[in-house]
Parts: sequence; C-alpha cells; structure tokens
Amino acid sequence: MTEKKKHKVFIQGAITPTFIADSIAKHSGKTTIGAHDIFLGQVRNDMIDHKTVAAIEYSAYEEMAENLFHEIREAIFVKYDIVCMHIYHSLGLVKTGEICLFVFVSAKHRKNAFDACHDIVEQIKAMTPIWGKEIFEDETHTWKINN
Amino acid sequence: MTEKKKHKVFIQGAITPTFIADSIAKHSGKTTIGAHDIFLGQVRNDMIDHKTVAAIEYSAYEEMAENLFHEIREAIFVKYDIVCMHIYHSLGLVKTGEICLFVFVSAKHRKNAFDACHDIVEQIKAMTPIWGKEIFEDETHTWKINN
Amino acid sequence: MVFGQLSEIINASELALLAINNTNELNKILFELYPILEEMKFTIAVNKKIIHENTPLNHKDIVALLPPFSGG
Amino acid sequence: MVFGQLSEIINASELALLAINNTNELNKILFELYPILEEMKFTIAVNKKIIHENTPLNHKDIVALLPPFSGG
Repeated sequence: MTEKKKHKVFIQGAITPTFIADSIAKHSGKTTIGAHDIFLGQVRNDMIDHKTVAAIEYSAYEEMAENLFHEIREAIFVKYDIVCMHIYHSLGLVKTGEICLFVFVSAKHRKNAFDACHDIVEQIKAMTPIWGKEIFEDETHTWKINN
Repeated sequence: MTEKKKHKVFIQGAITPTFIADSIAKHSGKTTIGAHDIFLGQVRNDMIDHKTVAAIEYSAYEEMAENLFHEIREAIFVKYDIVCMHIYHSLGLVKTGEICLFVFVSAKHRKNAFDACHDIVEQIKAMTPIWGKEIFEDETHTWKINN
Repeated sequence: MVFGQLSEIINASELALLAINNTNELNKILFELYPILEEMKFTIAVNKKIIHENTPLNHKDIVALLPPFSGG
Repeated sequence: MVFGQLSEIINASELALLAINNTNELNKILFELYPILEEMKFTIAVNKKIIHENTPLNHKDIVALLPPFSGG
C-alpha cells in the first residue's frame, strides 16, 4: 500500500502534545493496525562552552526537503509492511523541552512499526536539508551538529 | 539513575489519546531529554475462523505482573542510558481501534530510547502474566496467542 | 489461583487442594481431575515466581496456573 | 541559494553570479570571494539534487550551498 500524494511535513513552531493526541485518535478507525511506534525529538538544554541552549531555530531548504520526505516515504512503503506513516518537523523557534520532530508509523505487527520508524528518523537526520541554530540564553548562537 | 518506587501500570479500559498527550506534556520540564520513543498497542479486528474480533478483554495476575514490571524497569535502567520510562497496560474491555498498551521511553539520545522501548515491549509480551480474551462480534470468544 | 483459558476449564479462579507436597504431585492431581490439562500448555508460579522444576509446597504457598501470556 | 551558517558568512541567502559553466568553477569563485569557505564542509545541490562530481550549469539552474544538516 502506498500513498502517492505529498504530505505536509513542516509545522511553524513547536509540535504540541494535543496535535500528537489528535494524530493518534485519527487512527482508531484503521482497525488493521496492531502497533504504532512514535518518535519525538525534544529540544535539549545542552551546555556548549559554558552557555545553555534556550531554543533552536529551524530553517530548511523547503522544496528540496519536501521532495526528500516524499522519496523517504515511498521507499519505506516498499521496504516495510506498514499501514501508514507521518512525519512532522518544526520550522522557526522551538524552546527547550518542546517537541521539534514527530515520526509516527503504524503497522499490523510491531516489528515493522519499530524498524520503519527507526529507519525514517535516521534518514531524516542524515539526508534532509534542515538546519538548527542553537540559541543560547544570552541570545548568542551556534549551529547544531547532528551525530 | 533509577527510580525505586513502584509505578501504577494497569488502567481500567482503553488508554486514551488524551492520557498519552498528558504524559508527553509532563516531560517538557525534563530538559535533558532529546528523544522519546513511544510504543502503542492497538486492538486489531483480526478475522479468526470467519469471525471478526470486536474487542479484547484483558485480565492479569496483577500482583505478579506488578513485580515483573518493577524488575523489567530496574533492569532497563541498568542496561540503557535513559532518563525515564513508563508502562501502561489495559485491564478489562478494549474495543478494536482502541489502545491497550503504552510504553514511553525518554533519553538524551535517540538510540537508547529506541533500543530500550523495543526491549521493554518484547519483555512485556513474553514475561508478564496478562491474558487477552478475544471477543467476536457474535459474543463468542477465543484466547489470544502472542507471536 | 487459575487464570485465562484455564479458569474456564477448571471453572473457577481458585481451587482448594489439601496436603500436596510438591508441584509434581499437584500436576498429577490436576491431570486426574481435568484430563484435558495434559494437552494444554501452562506454567506454574509459586509465590509469584515461575518455577522450572519440581518445587516443595507448604501450606501457605500461593500456587498459580498460568496459560501462555498474551498481553500487549 | 545559501542556507544555515553559510548564509551568515556570505551574509545573504541568495547570490547572483554570472556565466559560470560548472560547479568546479563555482567552487573556485566562491573560495576567491570567501576564503573561509575552504575550511567549511558543505555540499552543492543543483535543481534540488545533491551533486557528487563536477556538474555543468545552465542559466536557469538553481544552485544551493548546503552546510551539514542538523534537523530532528
């Protein structure tokens, strides 16, 4: 099963728990689903050179990122037996403790949900043109580096 | 970091999206967290011998299960570098499309969150004395078998 | 204590059996009372711990018959 | 188009450079204009595809300089 249309991924600001709850609730009608795996990225108050991160400001090469999200999606449906998947990523300012990434994979059985979700998160981190500017409490900044 | 006190795991009936949202929101103050992995088990409308599952009624050997949840928890904190973890499992009737299991693991980095969450789910399925009675639409039933 | 599908066969969630010395003896008596149990998979827990070999039983021990788990 | 920390160095999110034939030539001009770029990691995308070797450029191609990604 593949879904061909492009889905909206970028959300302005933080992803709220209510938004996540609504996404979960929408799946109660899909009764072939037995397992969901949800990954959430949360902004940490990392200490860098004695300064504490207060927020991350995300920017992206949006058109290119959207193409890549679409390619990731198509490949995941080929590789894993899943029912549906959703990716949401913040743009703009997300404060420490707030959520900036929400990956949601649903499958009949848990193994496909786990494996596909993990795979998607790694691909997002490695392949998509998104940048996080870490804003310190004193309003200076540095550029985030993914590991 | 270990948390010694026993946590309440069993919930009467389905686990609601609102309950999940509240659990997520409670973690916004824990700013060392960078990654959450959430597993949700949802009741499927499986077809068994031409009859469709309408609900699962869960029962458990509660005192023994609670001891085991506590042991699983202690071992997970030793094995993985995580900040916190929560397990919730339904008792009683959960209809198809509703959620019966909620495992929530938070860590500084994603790998520990993913690995610990997956490990916990497998241990719950294999080790804890919980039984699901699959109720068909015609009110007959069979006993669920985990794979 | 008896759980899951076993409680349907035994038709009770608790069973009073007197003067049983160990879990092998318990199995023997259960199989006599409920021959169908011989065809079923179950494990025995004594005081909330699953036992893997013959285990002595005392008057106050809590014994549970556990069919295959199906949580989650 | 220029993104992330590179847009701070170049001090713009778009850059107009005329008559460049290929991406090797582009790199050479960029390093002359902004010597610090030689010390920075970045990849080049032409028409939203990352290129891995020298690529011819036409007038209408959209070229983007991408510093290391840090989404998620």
